[in-house]
Amino acid sequence: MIPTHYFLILSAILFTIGVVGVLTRKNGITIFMSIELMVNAVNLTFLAYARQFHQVHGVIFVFFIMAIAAAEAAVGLAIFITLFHHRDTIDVDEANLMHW
Amino acid sequence: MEFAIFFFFAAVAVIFSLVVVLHRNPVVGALSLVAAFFALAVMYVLLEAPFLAALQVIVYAGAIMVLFLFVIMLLNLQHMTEPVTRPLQQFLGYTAGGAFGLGLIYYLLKYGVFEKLPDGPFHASARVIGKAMFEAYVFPFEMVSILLLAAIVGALFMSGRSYKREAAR
Amino acid sequence: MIQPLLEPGWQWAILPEIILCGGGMLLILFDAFLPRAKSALAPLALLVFIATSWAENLFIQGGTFFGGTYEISGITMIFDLTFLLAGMLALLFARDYLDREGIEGGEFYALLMWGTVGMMMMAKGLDLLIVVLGLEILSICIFVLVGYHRRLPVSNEASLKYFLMGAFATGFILYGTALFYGATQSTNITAMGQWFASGGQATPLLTVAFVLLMSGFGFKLALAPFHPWAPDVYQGAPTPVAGWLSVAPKAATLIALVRLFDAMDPVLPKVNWMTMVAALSILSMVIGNLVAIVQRDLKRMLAYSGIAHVGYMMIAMLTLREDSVAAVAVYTITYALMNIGAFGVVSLLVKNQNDPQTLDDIAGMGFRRKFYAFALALCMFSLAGLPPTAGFISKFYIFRTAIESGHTIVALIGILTSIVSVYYYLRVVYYLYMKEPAEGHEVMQAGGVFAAGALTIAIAGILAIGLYPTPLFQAAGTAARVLLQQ
Amino acid sequence: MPLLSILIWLPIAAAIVLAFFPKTAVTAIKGWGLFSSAAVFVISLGLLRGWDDARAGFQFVERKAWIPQWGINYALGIDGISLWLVLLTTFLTPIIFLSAWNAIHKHPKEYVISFLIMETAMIGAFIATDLILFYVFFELMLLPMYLVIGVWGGANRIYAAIKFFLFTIAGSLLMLLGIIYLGFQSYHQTGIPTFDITQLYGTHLPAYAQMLLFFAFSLAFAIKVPLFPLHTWLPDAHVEAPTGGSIILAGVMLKMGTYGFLRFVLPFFPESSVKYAPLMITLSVIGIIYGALVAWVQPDMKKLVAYSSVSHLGFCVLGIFAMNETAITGSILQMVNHGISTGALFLLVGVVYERRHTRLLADYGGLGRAMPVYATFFVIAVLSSVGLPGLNGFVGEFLILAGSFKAAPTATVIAATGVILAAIYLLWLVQKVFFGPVTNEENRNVPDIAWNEIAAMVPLVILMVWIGVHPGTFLRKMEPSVKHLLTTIQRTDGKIMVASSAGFQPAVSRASSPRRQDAGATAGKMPALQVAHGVILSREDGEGSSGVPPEKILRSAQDDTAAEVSR
Amino acid sequence: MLNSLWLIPIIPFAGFLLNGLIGKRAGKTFVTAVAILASLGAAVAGTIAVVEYNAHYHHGERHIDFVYQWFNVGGAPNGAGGIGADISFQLDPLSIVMLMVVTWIGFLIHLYSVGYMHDDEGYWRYFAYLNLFLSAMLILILGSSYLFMFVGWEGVGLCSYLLIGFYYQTDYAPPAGKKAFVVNRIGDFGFLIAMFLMFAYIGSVDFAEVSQTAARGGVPPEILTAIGLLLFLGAAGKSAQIPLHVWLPDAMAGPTPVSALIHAATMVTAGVYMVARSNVLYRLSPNAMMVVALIGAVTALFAATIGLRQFDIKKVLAYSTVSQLGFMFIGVGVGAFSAGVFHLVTHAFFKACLFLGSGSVIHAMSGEQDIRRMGGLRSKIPITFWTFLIATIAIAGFPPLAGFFSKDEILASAWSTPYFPGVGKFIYILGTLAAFCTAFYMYRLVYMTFYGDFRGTHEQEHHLHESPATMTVPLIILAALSVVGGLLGLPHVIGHNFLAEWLHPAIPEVAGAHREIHIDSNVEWLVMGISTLIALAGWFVAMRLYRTRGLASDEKFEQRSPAVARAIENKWYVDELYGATVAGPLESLSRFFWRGVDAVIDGIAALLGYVVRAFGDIMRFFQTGNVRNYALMFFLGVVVFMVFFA
Repeated sequence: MIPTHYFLILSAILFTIGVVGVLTRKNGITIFMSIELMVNAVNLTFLAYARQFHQVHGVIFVFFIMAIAAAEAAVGLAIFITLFHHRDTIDVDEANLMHW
Repeated sequence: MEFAIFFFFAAVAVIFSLVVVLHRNPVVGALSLVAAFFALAVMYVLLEAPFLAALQVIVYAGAIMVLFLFVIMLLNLQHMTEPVTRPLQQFLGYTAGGAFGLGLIYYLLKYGVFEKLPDGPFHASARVIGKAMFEAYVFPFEMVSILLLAAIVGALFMSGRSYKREAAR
Repeated sequence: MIQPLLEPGWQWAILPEIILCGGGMLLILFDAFLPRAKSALAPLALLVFIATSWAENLFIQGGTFFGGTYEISGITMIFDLTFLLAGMLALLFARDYLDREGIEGGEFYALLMWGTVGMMMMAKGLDLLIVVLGLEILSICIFVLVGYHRRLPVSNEASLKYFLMGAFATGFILYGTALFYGATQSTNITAMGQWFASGGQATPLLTVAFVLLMSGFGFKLALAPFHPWAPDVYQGAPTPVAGWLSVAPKAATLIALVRLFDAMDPVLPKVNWMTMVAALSILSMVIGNLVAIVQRDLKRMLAYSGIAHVGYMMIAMLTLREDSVAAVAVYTITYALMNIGAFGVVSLLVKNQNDPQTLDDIAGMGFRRKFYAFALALCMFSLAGLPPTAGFISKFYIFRTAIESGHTIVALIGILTSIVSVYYYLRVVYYLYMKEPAEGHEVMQAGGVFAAGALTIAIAGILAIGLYPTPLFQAAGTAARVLLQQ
Repeated sequence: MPLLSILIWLPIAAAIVLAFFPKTAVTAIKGWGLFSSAAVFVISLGLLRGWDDARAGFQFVERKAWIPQWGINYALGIDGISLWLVLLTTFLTPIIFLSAWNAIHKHPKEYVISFLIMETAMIGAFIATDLILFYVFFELMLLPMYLVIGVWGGANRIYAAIKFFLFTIAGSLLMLLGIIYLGFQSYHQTGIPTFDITQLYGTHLPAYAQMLLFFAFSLAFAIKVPLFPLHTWLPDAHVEAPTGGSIILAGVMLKMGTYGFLRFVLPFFPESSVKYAPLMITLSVIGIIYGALVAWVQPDMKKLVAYSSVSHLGFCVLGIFAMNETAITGSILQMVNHGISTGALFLLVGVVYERRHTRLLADYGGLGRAMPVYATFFVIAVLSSVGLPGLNGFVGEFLILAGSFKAAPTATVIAATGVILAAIYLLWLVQKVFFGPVTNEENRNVPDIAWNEIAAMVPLVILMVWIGVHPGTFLRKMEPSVKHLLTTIQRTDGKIMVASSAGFQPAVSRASSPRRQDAGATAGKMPALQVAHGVILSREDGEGSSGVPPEKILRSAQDDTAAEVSR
Repeated sequence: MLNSLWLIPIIPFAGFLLNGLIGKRAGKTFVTAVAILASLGAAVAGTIAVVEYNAHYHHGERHIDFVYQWFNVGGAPNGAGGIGADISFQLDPLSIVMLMVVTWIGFLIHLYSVGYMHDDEGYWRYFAYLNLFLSAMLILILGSSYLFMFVGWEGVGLCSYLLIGFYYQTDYAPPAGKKAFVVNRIGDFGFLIAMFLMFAYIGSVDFAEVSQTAARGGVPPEILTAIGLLLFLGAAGKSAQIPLHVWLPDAMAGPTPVSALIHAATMVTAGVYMVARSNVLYRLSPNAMMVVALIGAVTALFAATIGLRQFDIKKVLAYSTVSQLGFMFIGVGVGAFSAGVFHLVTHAFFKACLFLGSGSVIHAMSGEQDIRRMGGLRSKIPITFWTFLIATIAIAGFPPLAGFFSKDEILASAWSTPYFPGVGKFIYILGTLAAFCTAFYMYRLVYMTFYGDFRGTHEQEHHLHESPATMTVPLIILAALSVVGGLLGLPHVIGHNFLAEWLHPAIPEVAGAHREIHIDSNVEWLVMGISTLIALAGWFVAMRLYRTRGLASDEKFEQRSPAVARAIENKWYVDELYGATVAGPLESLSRFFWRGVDAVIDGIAALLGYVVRAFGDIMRFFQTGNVRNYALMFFLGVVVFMVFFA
């Protein structure tokens, strides 16, 4: 049986990768995918703890997180589409009308 | 055996997520993300949550990622490649990310280790989950519907048909 | 066999949420089937809100529901009313705004209501699950509302920025929650509190979790350094939305934080978490006020001032006492009145939002649009914390609690920064009354009855709280006592 | 009948009523302003009727719970210290409306409203006996003044208005922190939350905290006064403000500072006050000389008068920190005097500004021929400001100087040179404006002072003469309160006696201990008393100073000299 | 009358109010009537009071008429030791003397002014001021305490300011008035401090209480000296003694009667009056006295030298006034208070006469004041000439005219003062020299003005005429007085010194101090002889130089030693000295304060503002508008906090 912290560390790694993705990419959709990655990492953590504690709670939490992710995805992608309508790109660096 | 599976799929997950972050083409990114999600699903199985594993495959790898791909295709971004810009941003992103990850791992190893594993198997089966969902978690469960409704309405509105007409005005 | 875990009276407990959800759906349908009768939407929505507030008052005795995951008490009621107040004001201003921009639609009001529901969940949830869920509902609604003015690139850009940052922050909140879960074996705040109380140790890992959590909530609160989205989003969002956005989510997050801090109370002496909160508040006060000085765009200025104000509120959170909770409650209500009022006046500026709405647009309005100018001036004085406005009372309350719990230095910084703030608030007044407008540059129009009504509410509230805050204090005080006792 | 409440709320009510006037009905608006403020004045005279000369404490007390949670009350009261300031306020406001009858063409309605609100705020600040209530009024008066300067002011009005506001708010916000801390302290000692002034008196504070609070409060009031290094906002504000604004600003608003020192700083922080009295006295003396000198070289009439205010209020602060009955009484009287004479001066400068639209001395000269009546009024005002015996200025200055001479001889002597300088710059003003041949043709036929301006001036002149000839009317009502104030300071510590009789060895040494006790009631005046009786004493019981152990005399003498040196 | 002494100053004050308020419209006759009646009323009332006083009191006691308490603060319940004073008038020998002089001479000069000012547009203003002056002066001499006296003291200062600047449209009069007021203020400063000292150490400023306490030895001597010196500073300001003498010559810018009344007869002697009034204090501190005497002597000589070479007829008289005041101070300074007062009286007679005479001359010369343009007026305006001559003889100190006796008594007392014998002799010498100069320049004036042939223009010559009766009558009266005035105080070797006897009670017995100067007869004779010779010498020299040669000798002197000549003409450059050492630096200092210090303070405030703004701009720079940067900031925040807190 695999010790819990293996999973924790794995999820930490994945989370970090997601964060780096968010910080380093310009393509909005890629950024969003990285965020999804982060969320999944969190899921992994939850599940690991859930098994550790023998609690169904964590599992439920993951379930809800999935729902949240789905919702975010829906809206987010819609936003990207609108963005694309406006300026034919989803490069977030282009979105700089407002600053200072 | 278990360990082998774990490490293999852990490697898969990490590698593919790295591809997501590093590869310049969004389509590739999306697909490799799907792969990563599969790997995660395996992890879930290892964590004795088969139902969630299934969900992971269906919802994430299935629905959400398909949505992503769909959008990418719709806006036909598949050929879009992004040149590396903003070196400072990049540099800080990597270094800070690295520091964060290392710190996190360090703390997890130092304080996050559980000496004893839980005795006996733990089955977060569909039944268990479903029961909990409709007993203890009925309220959030209902609220999720509002969440999703809002999301749908929002998505419809944002990318809605009437957009062009409005724009015309 | 499945028995839903439902305490008796639950339907009363969540009556407001139910009403709002239903109301939202109805409005959408209404708009879908009677697209001609758009003008009826706002009144209907107002009706829904009023009904909700009435429902709030229906349910007197508090208690916890759904297996101790949902608490109804005085404080939640106060905050609910704050949300509703914010919603109503935003709605009233939005009516004229949307009408003018020709983008009125049922979705808007529906999302406003559902967002309110989300906030209510954040306020009442005793389980981080509920809180996060509410927060997500809220976020989703905000994403859309911010981008509601689809024609405008700025609006869309704002929603993009808010979305990306929001999703990012959500990741952190979730991770923080997960780590807390790992430590306390529960995400139920009461359970966590018990765990802490029963000598649960705060490992550095838990500190990390706290940092992550705070960063996420800090994002919602627009606390420096998690603030940078705020100015852009406020500038781009439809102005009434910006006003609402600058107030309601902050309030919801604050009350959630209050619960968390309350749960952590036993461990706080042993850890330096509050130092971090203090740092956040100081940073926010300094950055917010200093940068606000150099802004010419009204909404950006208000955004920065908002950052500063959250800083003030955080002062009260440093030590959780009845007073401080009550202070936060009072401050949020006041802040809702004055900030939405200010944004509301700005929303009356007839101008393409793609270009900033600068001070010059309100130049010389003082003697043209007397009422609006007066309202704006009053809001400014209140924001600056000058008597006899509500702003003074609430600021006084904050600093009083700060001093009584010995955070003199932070209070001093707060005072000094608010001296700075006086400058830019007064500059608005100066443009209103002492500057002659550029020729033919008449952007402030006579708004409709809705905006006027909203402003009247705001003015009345500001003055009422400023002149006779006692009842509010009583309510807040008792509520806070109840909250902190259990 | 809650007289004080009426006084506070009547102007506001009038303002609210006025808000519904049509903006075109200018005469009606002005008339209403004049009428209502005059009514307030008449009502305020009721204070004198119901006044009890013997009472030292607050009279006409009113108290209603405002924010009981924090022990904040709507508590009003008036005593000898505030009485005349309140009357001064109610007296000056109608005069302003009268003098501005034809001066204000832009937004007369808002003008009148702001002045009415200001009147409320000022009266309130003077009669509030609750610290928070005081603070509320104290701040409230800034807003209308800010608008008055900024909207109806001169060319550089924005700068002036913002400067005025920021300077003041900077001080008062820090004071707010101090107020909160003070209330917190007393809460911890007594267990009852209160901001009631009388109950906060004698709150024991740790020395360090007291020092900080002293400076927090002093800063706020010193800016308001304004004391020397913080005075730079005043000239700008005065120059830019419309006539009425200047009158109120100089006449009443500056008094908030001195009043604050008297009402709060001294009794709240007696030890610190004693400790830092040398500092404050030094600053005020610098202010006296500095203001006078700078006034002398001003090319602008209003700036000249403004700087003269710096000088005159320096006298007030000097008297306050001399901390003996004479000096304090003097400085209260001097506050009123300054309000009257400087108010009159600003009014008159405004008059001529209306006619010629310049305030530069260089543009005038020989005006006396064209405007004899005006010149007469002006000269009278100048003389009262110079401190000519028989007019009001003299009594105040004399009391201040004579009183503080006991506390700080050196400083007083230096300050007294201000009397000379005052003559120099004010007569310079008169000479430049009225005398000499008519250099500028425009001055040859300027219309003389108008009926409304005369109507505004006459009461002022009457008061000048009255105070000058029979100051007793005014002093009598102050005396008990001042004595009481001094006992409040006294109660905390005997040091004060020594300090206030600093540099005054022979008198102290002649004091016999029993007298020290009974005269201890009023600190500073003791030495004189003892001198007066010292000789008789020495005849009665041989050596009068038998009661005093020599080393005590020595010590007092020593730290007197110390005080001298430090000064 | 005794119990309503306040009427005496009130009457002229009423006149002032009447004339001031309605005089302009009411017309000249009304104004004249009011003014004359007011002054006459004061005089009559005063006289009645004096008569009653004589009826009631026989040993020169002090009569007090208490009106009301002006103010009294900080005293014990019974008001003892409080700071303040009563409005109360007193009558005693000293004030009676002053009263008579002031009221009657005042009346005469009012009378004179009627003629002199007749065709001046400011007629009503003039008389209003004059009445005001009268009442202020009366308060000054009737006040029963230093503080109340100070009221009159400043009041007369004000009037002198107003009257000097009477011709306010000229460019020279207003500055002169300002100068007078300011210099007086400097004196008043001393007066004030003196009063503070009295309050501090004596607890009262009532004349009697002060004297008694001092006499009782209740005041430390050094304090007494301080008080004495400070009071004298006040006196010097009022009476134009060095170094505060500079204002009096300029004061001649006012109308001539004013010069006569205020700047010769009454106001300027207030200082002497005050010193005499404070005789107890002074006698208790000889050092103070010595200073007074020395300054007096130096002033006497100094002013006299300047008088030697002035061409403005009034300037000459002005300097002679300064010089004579110096004599008075010698008198009171050496302890011969009665002598000082005596000279005060006589001087009032002849100097008023001289000024009025000069006024008449100027009147005749239609405004000309420069004696270089006069000459040979003797025949044209005989009355003026004769009265002027008499007064000149009186001031020059020819026996047996008034000036001779008073001056002689002063000099004799100076010679034989017991307080500081050595210095006394020196003072005597100075005084004698001054006396010589006096004789010289007075005769010079007479010769230049009335002898020789006319040097003025033709129309002036054509206009020459004797003044109207309202002007000549006062001249005659005053001339007569200056002839017989001496009888008031004959030296004891000759006769009876009424004045000294009369004033005796006002100079009470004080332990360790002399009550009066005892002059033994040889000294008396000797001094008298010497002064007579001196006077003759002065006359002789002047006659030789000016009788026939007139202007020529002045020019000769100028050629012989131009430097000295110019120095004297420019009053030894005292004004320039003050300008360079006091006024100039002070003004530049003020400018520095204004331009420099204020700017620095404002600069600091502004600097704060800029710093804040700068910070704002810097932080604002981080708001790049790029969402990735925001995410980075967010994340960096997280990391930093982790590093710090975890």
